[in-house]
Order: sequence, then structure tokens, then C-alpha cells
Amino acid sequence: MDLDFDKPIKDIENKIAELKTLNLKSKVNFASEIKVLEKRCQEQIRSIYSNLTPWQVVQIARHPKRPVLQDYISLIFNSFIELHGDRIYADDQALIGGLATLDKHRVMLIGHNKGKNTKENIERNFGMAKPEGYRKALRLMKMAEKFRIPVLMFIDTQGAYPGMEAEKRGQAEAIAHNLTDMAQLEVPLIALVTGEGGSGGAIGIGAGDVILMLSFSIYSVISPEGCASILWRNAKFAPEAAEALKLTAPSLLKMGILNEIVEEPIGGAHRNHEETARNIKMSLIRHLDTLNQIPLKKLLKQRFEMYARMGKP
Amino acid sequence: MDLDFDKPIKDIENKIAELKTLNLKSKVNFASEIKVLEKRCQEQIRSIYSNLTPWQVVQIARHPKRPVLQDYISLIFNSFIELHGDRIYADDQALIGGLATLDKHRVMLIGHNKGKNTKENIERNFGMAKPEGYRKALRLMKMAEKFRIPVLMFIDTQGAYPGMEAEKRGQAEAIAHNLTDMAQLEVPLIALVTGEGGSGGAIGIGAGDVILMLSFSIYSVISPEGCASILWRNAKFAPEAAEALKLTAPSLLKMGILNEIVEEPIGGAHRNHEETARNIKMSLIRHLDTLNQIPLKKLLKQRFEMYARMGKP
Amino acid sequence: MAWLKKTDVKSKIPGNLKLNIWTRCPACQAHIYKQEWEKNLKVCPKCNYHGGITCTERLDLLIDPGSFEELYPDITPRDTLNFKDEKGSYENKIKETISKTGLNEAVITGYGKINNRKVALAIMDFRFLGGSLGSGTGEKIFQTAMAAVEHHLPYIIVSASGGARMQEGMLSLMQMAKTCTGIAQLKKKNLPYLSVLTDPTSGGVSASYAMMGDVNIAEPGALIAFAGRRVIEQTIRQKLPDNFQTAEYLLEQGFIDIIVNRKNMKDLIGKILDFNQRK
Amino acid sequence: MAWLKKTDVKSKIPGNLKLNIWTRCPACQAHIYKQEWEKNLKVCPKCNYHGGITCTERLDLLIDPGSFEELYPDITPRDTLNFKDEKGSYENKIKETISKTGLNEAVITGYGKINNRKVALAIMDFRFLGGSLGSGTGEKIFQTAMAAVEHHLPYIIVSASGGARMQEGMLSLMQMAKTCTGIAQLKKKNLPYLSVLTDPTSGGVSASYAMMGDVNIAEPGALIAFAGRRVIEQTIRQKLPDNFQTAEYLLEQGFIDIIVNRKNMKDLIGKILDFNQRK
Ligand SMILES: [Zn+2]
Ligand SMILES: [Zn+2]
Repeated sequence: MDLDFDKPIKDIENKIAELKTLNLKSKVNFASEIKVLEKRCQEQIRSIYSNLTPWQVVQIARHPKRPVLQDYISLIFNSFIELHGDRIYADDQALIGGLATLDKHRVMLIGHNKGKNTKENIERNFGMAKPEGYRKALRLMKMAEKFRIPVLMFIDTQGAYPGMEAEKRGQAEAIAHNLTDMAQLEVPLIALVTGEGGSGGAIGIGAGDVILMLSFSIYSVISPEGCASILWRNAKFAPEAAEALKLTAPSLLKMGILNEIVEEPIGGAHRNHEETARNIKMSLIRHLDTLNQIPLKKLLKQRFEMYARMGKP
Repeated sequence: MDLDFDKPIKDIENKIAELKTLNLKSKVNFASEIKVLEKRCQEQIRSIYSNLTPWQVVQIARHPKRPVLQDYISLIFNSFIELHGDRIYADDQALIGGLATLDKHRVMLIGHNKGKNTKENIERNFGMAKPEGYRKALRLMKMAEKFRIPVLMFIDTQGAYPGMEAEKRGQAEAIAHNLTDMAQLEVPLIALVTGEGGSGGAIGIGAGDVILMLSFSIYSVISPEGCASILWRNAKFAPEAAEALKLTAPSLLKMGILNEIVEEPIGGAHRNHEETARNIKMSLIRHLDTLNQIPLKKLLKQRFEMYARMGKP
Repeated sequence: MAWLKKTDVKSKIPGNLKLNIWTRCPACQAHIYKQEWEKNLKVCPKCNYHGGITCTERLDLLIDPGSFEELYPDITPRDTLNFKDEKGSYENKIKETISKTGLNEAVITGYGKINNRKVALAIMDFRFLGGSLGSGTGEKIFQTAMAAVEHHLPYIIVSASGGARMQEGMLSLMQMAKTCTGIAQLKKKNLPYLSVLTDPTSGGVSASYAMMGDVNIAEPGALIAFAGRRVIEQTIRQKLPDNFQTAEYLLEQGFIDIIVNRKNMKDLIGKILDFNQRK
Repeated sequence: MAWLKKTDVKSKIPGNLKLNIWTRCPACQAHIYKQEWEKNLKVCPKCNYHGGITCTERLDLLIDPGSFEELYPDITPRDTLNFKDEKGSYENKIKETISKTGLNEAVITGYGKINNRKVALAIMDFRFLGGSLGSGTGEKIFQTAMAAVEHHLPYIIVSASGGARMQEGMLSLMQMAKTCTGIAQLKKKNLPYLSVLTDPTSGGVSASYAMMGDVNIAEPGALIAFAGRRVIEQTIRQKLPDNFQTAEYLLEQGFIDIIVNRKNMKDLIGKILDFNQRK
């Protein structure tokens, strides 16, 4: 999938590729022309990506080449032992978790598990978790509490799965239960929105001590399409809704929803997984170092106050 | 269903009924004959019911006229507010619970819910609970803990339901979870076996501070039929297995499994629901009065020691 | 998570009736004397349909007369996002709603007495922007939980809500975490929390405090849902059972403790609270 | 809750092979050098079938050499019920089993070291009356939990059991409550408890301590069940899925955290224990 606003960038990239091919085939050397074009390309990227509309950010947050949880697991963490199951009903592969090491830190890592292709996405229900996913997450959080290790929550979901079976098995109860128990969980909780932060499905593993977002991720109470189809009576007004909902990281930082934005490389995470992962890693380590120093009582008090402040008139 | 060893009793009862009919039809008065027969009938009952084999006790414990939970609810308790659901998957009508008043005591009542006829039994799965039943029971126990009210557990089940769906949804986990959490539950727990105490399905709501049994109830690690078909390789040796398993209340009292036997009326609970209920009520009140006086720490210590002693070499 | 439209909440008067003394049950279509409808607490005498009522009507049903002490009456919605849709600004919508309903937010909160026992309570009102969970709503529900904790009182929340309030964006979503933070405090202090779910209770409200009662009580027939019926039908491309997402369905599925008729609600709540022996 | 027969636990030697150097995999029927079978920890090199091993073999696989300190070695079963069946008395059966296996109970317990970290452990042995949960078994598992609590150690139980021990009647059933009382103490003290479920783990063992690990670890293909397959088939009168009650099935159903090959078990347990940061 190519983004339409990426077209000027693509055009230059194609030209560079052309010249590189010519370089190989002919005797003429286009090295300097390529250099010029590469510079222009970088400028083009910078110019486009520093003036994105919210709707364009939505496209980036949903980009199929954007890194998913499994990319981050291999790029950020030294080791990962996946733990399965909610001990009640099933193991939900849309939301996974396990014991992970990050530098010198040992953590419980939980995250929405989008796939990298159609087959994976079908197996993982496109990262849309069912109640059993949220219940597994809570079980693992309580294990983290027992082991006194922090919990990292990687958020990337359109939303909690809105299927009949999920509804029947208590999607609402599962999310509510998580929110209630997370309020008192006796270890640091760090939430990071890496792609789509879709409503209840996101906050079900999102009520942390620290809330971070990648710079081109989104976090919203409702999808722009959903909002448009209700308030504009037509989903095609999604761009307007995206604008109105203030769902980008900078807007949310300003509103006090976020603690911090984790910068993506110029041109977005999909252009450079490694650099994205490095930025995340640095941010997580910094926050872990800080949170681990805070005495438990103070940590819980801070968390309480953080949510008490949310939207306070 | 008539019990075969009840035949001599039935015979006298039939004769009495005959004479009573004659009394109405004819001029001759058989009052004195009836009196004699009634006395003989009582003696017969006493003689038969004081020399029952374990297998005969099994028959009585399973008698279709034996009172079931709904009888006890109306005969023993002043009020009952049924509370539904495990907040996870379903409301299991094979194992129900709710807030009940018993004289001046407020309690959480939980019990296997056998039906009084085929229709009820199908709705209630013959009192064989699924994981959602045990999970509801645990939820209600935790509510009782919050409200600081004792938990009464009426046990009457062939066993936990051995169906595919129950297995799939974690029958083993549900029972194990209950046993583990009951060990630390911060309110008094009274278990009473009223009919069949069938193995894991019974103990799943049975690990109390006090364990009581009605005098003709049974409590066993396996059904006599099941035991016979494994160890005798034929279910028809169930009477032998019943003997060997020591599943009657007096045997279990001797072995230190029980705290006390609640006496049934002569001839068994099925002959007199009201008297059975009265005896249970008196016993429960006495135990509630005692247990409510015990400080929490001591209660938990006593419970711990009671189970630590079970089968200690 | 957006609120649901609920067009059938107001009773429609049959057109052929000149005098304004009849109403029609939205469920069974029976014609009912308006007076009887009111006297019967807006419950259909024919089919037991429980119609929507205002938060003040609910208050009268639940607590001892004259016992209400309101808390935080002045909290109103704020248009932090400067939200505008096709039909205009959220700010104007707030103003209109306030003047139309006489309410300042989608919930009223305070202390009251149930059979002479003091409780903290929050009662939502569907008329106020579909009972949606805005920042003001969340703040009132949260602060009242804190008041209950401070004064050691049981807390009762009566929900009637389509879900989150889109016009407040993420501030609205965060109210789910905020209100659950309040519920967690009650839980920690072992204070009873009863949740009453009325028609409708959905989206971000069902997925936060409404589902977390020690006892979840519902009115007959109430719609209780996470996702909207249409969204689910689009997702699974098949028809849903008729009673799907009704109180009765949720009881069977294990999420509702007890369904009770409106007229017996106070009595039931009083009885349940009597069971709490924790000092 | 009675123990299951497990006839295929011992490897059968093909009759046409004169020399006793071959064995046959009970799962895929492949012929394997006995030496290879032993060297491969009784795991089939062809199909990864995990054969039954003794508690001492398991001990060698799990803990640092020479680190085992046995606890309660003298506890043996007692025939409290004076139980007799068709084939004779339980008392005789105990004697025979003890002399045949060289074990005193269906579990050995003690302290050991995993990568130099001290742990409490209990390892069941299916050869001893089908690994059934008798009073002695329960006592050892319970007391070792108490030892772990006293010395602040993680607890690891490796289960291999057909379930309750019928010949001890209700005393056996009560071991479910007794062992869970021990697990509850560990839980209260926040001590890690890892449960390893091997083939088979069923009945009263699966419905007590075996299912309650902070992490439930299983060997590939292990039968893990509450009710026996035949009982279920009789109840529902239909065939069950092929992988029903296997470790893989239970992982999908949410009850097993992780399935690991025998040779990696120690490493995995060590790594999980490394995560516990509670002092
Ligand atoms: Zn009607
Ligand atoms: Zn093989």
C-alpha cells in the first residue's frame, strides 16, 4: 500500500532507483546526480512528514509496513518467554504476553499482536482481542505483581473485537475488570501506543503510570470513520472527524493525556524499523529506571492522582 | 422409586392405608388395629434404618424424594436473594447461590441444585456443575468475605459434570482455584453434605471450617459404581465398593473427616423433610454462633490445621 | 464506544387521539392512560416494558423523601477540544442540552438515604447527550466514589448511557480509567458498590464502572452492551439472537446478578445492603 | 477421580528382535536403539513422544548434580480403611509396590538447586500406584510447601498422576484440599510456584495443585485431564477431538502457559525463576 501523500517521495525514489540501474549498465556515472536527488528526497520527506494532517497520520499509524509487536520483540528485547492463556477459556493470539528482558531490566511484556501478512492477521484476529485476551493480560499483570517486575504494554489495535462471541463472553466486563485492577497493581505500568490506539480495546491494557505514544501513532475514543458516520452521518467525513477528535500524539500531549512522545524516524516508523525500535528502547529504559526508583506507596499515589486529574474541570 | 429394603415397611404402610379406607367405608372401626400396625411400622423402620449396609445408604442418599436445595431454602431460611453468574461465562443453574437469612444470621448460601422432577433436573443438569458453577461459587464466597458474612455450602451432587465442554472450559482449574482460595477466605465456611457428596464436584464447595453430613448422606472419592468397575472390573460390585470406600457419615466421622453428623428422622430425610430441615437449622445456628465468635486469625489457623491434619501419618 | 441513538425512549402519542391523555407502550404498542403510565413508574402494565425515566424520578424511587444532598451540582461539560461537527459546535450543544434538560451533566450525584441508611449515589440521565461519559460525568462519579470512601458509605450507581462522549475525544475515554480508579478505591476499603444497569448501558460505561458492582442489578429488558448491535452484525455478517444484549441475556451469560422490577428496586437494594456486616 | 490405567507407558520391545538392544516408540512405532532412547531422555527422536520417566531420572534432569536433600523419605501409605478389593488388600499392594519400585510413596520431595538457586521440589512417580494422590503423597507435598514457606524458596512440583487414590477413600479426596492449603500459603507469601504437568496429570491432581502454578509448564503430548476420556464419551455420547486433553489442547484452551521439551525444562525453569525480583 502506498500512501497518496507519499507520491512526491516515491517519485524521487523511483528516479534514484532508475539512475542506480543506469549506473550499473552504462559507463556514465550518475553518482553526483543521485546524491542531489537523495538530498532532495530527504527534504521532501521532512517537508511532508512535518506537515501531516491528522487523517494522514491515521494512514501512517495503520500502514501495513509499520512495525508490529513481533518486530519490536526481536528488535528491542534480549529475550522473550511467551506465556499463554487466561486460565479460564482460551489463549488469545490477538493479545499476547510474556517475560522479557530489556537490557538489565526484567519485565512483563503485553501487547496487541497484529500480523505481518494476511495469514498471520487471520490467526491473530488483526490484533483485535477478545475477553480472553484481556483476561490473560490481567493474569500476567498479577504474575508481574507477584514477581515485582514492571509491566510494559504495547498498544496497537483497531479496538476490542466487536463480535458476537466476544460480546457474549463479556468484553465489557473484561476491560472494566482490567481498568479496576490496574488502578491498584503494585508494580510500575508503562503503556506505549505504537500504532492504532483504538478505544476500549486500547485502554484495556493502557491505564499505566506512564503513557507514551510514537509520534505518528493515534489514540482515539472512536475511529474517525465511526465518528464520521455518527456525527456527519457519512464515513467519508473521516478526515474531518480525525481532525476534530484530536487523536494525534502532539494534540494528546498538549491535552495532558500523554507523558511523552517517542520520536519516529523521519518519514515514519515503516521506513526504519530499527531506528524506531532504538528510540522506543531508550525511552523505555529511561522510564523503567525512573519508575523503579519510586517507592510503591508513592507510585500508587501518583497513579491515582494522574487519573484523578484526567479531564478535571 | 421404592427401595427394596423398604418393602417390609411399605407392606405395613399399605395395610394401614387399607384399614383406613375400610374405616371410612364400613361401620367397623379399625382404630386400634391401625394403632398397633403404626407402632409396628415405626419399629420396622427403626430396625431397618439402624442396620443399613453402606450400599443401602447410597440408595437413600440418592432417593428421588430426598429433599433438595430448594426444599431446604424454603424450610430453613427466612429469605433468599439468588445471585447469578460467574461474571465470565455463564450462570450455572446446577450450582446456585445467594444471600440468605437464617434466624438472626445473614449468610451466603451456596449449593448444588438438583431438581425435583425430570424437567427441573434437565434444566439444572442433575446438580452436576460446570466450571462456571464453581467460579460463581468462588465469586459469591469473595462477596461474602467482603460483606463479612459466613458461607454455607450445601453439597448434593454425583460429581462435577464430566462433559466435553466442562472439561474444555477448565473443570480442573475451577475446582483447584476454589480449594486454594477457600483456604484463605476470611469468613467462616460451613459445608454440609445433604445427599451425594460426589468427589471433586463436592469438595469444590466443600473445604469448610466445619464439615457436616446428614446421617444417610454419603461422601466419596469415587462413586461405588466407578470404583467397582475399576477395581472389581464390573460395576455390579458397587455394593462391595460402597462397603470398602467407607463413604457413610459414621465411618467418616470415625476417620476424622467430619465434624458432626446431623441426624435425619427415623426412616430417612425423604420421609420427613420438615424434621430434617429443623435438625439442619439447629445445627447450622449452633455452628454459626460458635464460628462467629472466633477471631479471624484464629479461624484461619484452625482451618489450616484442620487440613494439615487430614490423613497425616 | 460512541453513544447509541435511542429513538423509542419517548412515548409516542397515537395521532388519532385528540385528547392528550393517552400514551402508547413503545414495546407492545398498547394504549395506556398517561396517568396510569406515570403512576406505574413508566412501566407498561401490559408487557412490563420499563420506559426511560429522568434522574430525579429515579432519585424519588430509590431514596427516602427529602434525604438527598447533592454533590458537585455545578460541574458542567467543557469543550476542551473545540469540537465541531456537521451540525455545529459541541459548545452550543452543551448549552442547548443544559437549557433543555435543566441538568448540568449526564449524572447527578450526592448522598441519600435508603431505609434510613446513608449511601453515596450517582444517577445517570439519558436525556443529557445520551447519558454519555464526558469529563464532567467522570469527575462527578469519581469524586462521589471518593466521598463514599471518606465517609465509609456504600456506593450505588444507576447507569443509563450510550457510552463515551465522542466530542471530548480521549478525555472521554480516559474517564473509563478514572471512574474505575474510584471503584478500585471502594474495593480496597471493602465498601459495597452496587451497580444498577438500566436501558441502555453500553460502550465505555458498560466497560467500566457499570460492570463492576459487587452486585450488578438490572431492570427488565434493559439493553446492556459493549459494542453496538449493528457493528457486530457487520463484523460477523449474521443475524444476532433476539434477546441479544438484553438484561435477561446477560444474566444467563453470567454478568448480571439479578433483574428486578423498578418498583421493587429500592427494597432490593436496601435488603442487599443489610447483608454487609463489615464495620 | 480414580487413577487411569496407562498401559503404554513402558516401551515394548519388538518380538522379532532377538537382541535386547532395540525399543519401539509407543507413539510412532519407530524402532530405536535402546541406548539412543535412554540418551535422548526417553524422548522419541522421530516423533518427539515423551515417554514416562522415574522420579530419580527427573531429578537428574532438573537439578544441579549432588544438590538434592530429600525431605520426609520415610512417609509411606497407610491402609486406614482396611481396603480390600477383588484382587486383595491395599496393604499388600502397598508392600508390593514399595519393593518393586524402591519408593515409599508416589512422590519424592526435598530441596535441590537449579543453576545454583535453591528450590523446594516434589516429583511424582507414575510407577507408584499410578502416581495416585494418597495421604502420604498429600502430606509430603503439603509439608514441602510449608518448608518452602519457612525457608522462602520457590516451589516446583512435577506431576505424573492418574488422580486420587481410591483405596484411601475420602482421606485421598481431602488431600486435594490439603495440598491446595499448602499452595495458598505460598501464594500468600508471594513465593513462586511452578507446576510441571507430565503425562498423565489427571483427576484429583489436575483439580488441585497441578493446575495452580504461577506458570503451568507441560511436556509435549502430555495427557492432562479432569475426567477420563471414556467417562466423557459415555456422558456426551459423541467422539472427542483427537488432541482432546493433550498439553497442546490445554494450551489453546488457556490452562497451560508453555510447552517445553524435556531437555530444555531445567533451562526454562531457571530462566523463569530469574524473573522473580521479590526479596
Ligand atoms: Zn407494553
Ligand atoms: Zn516416536
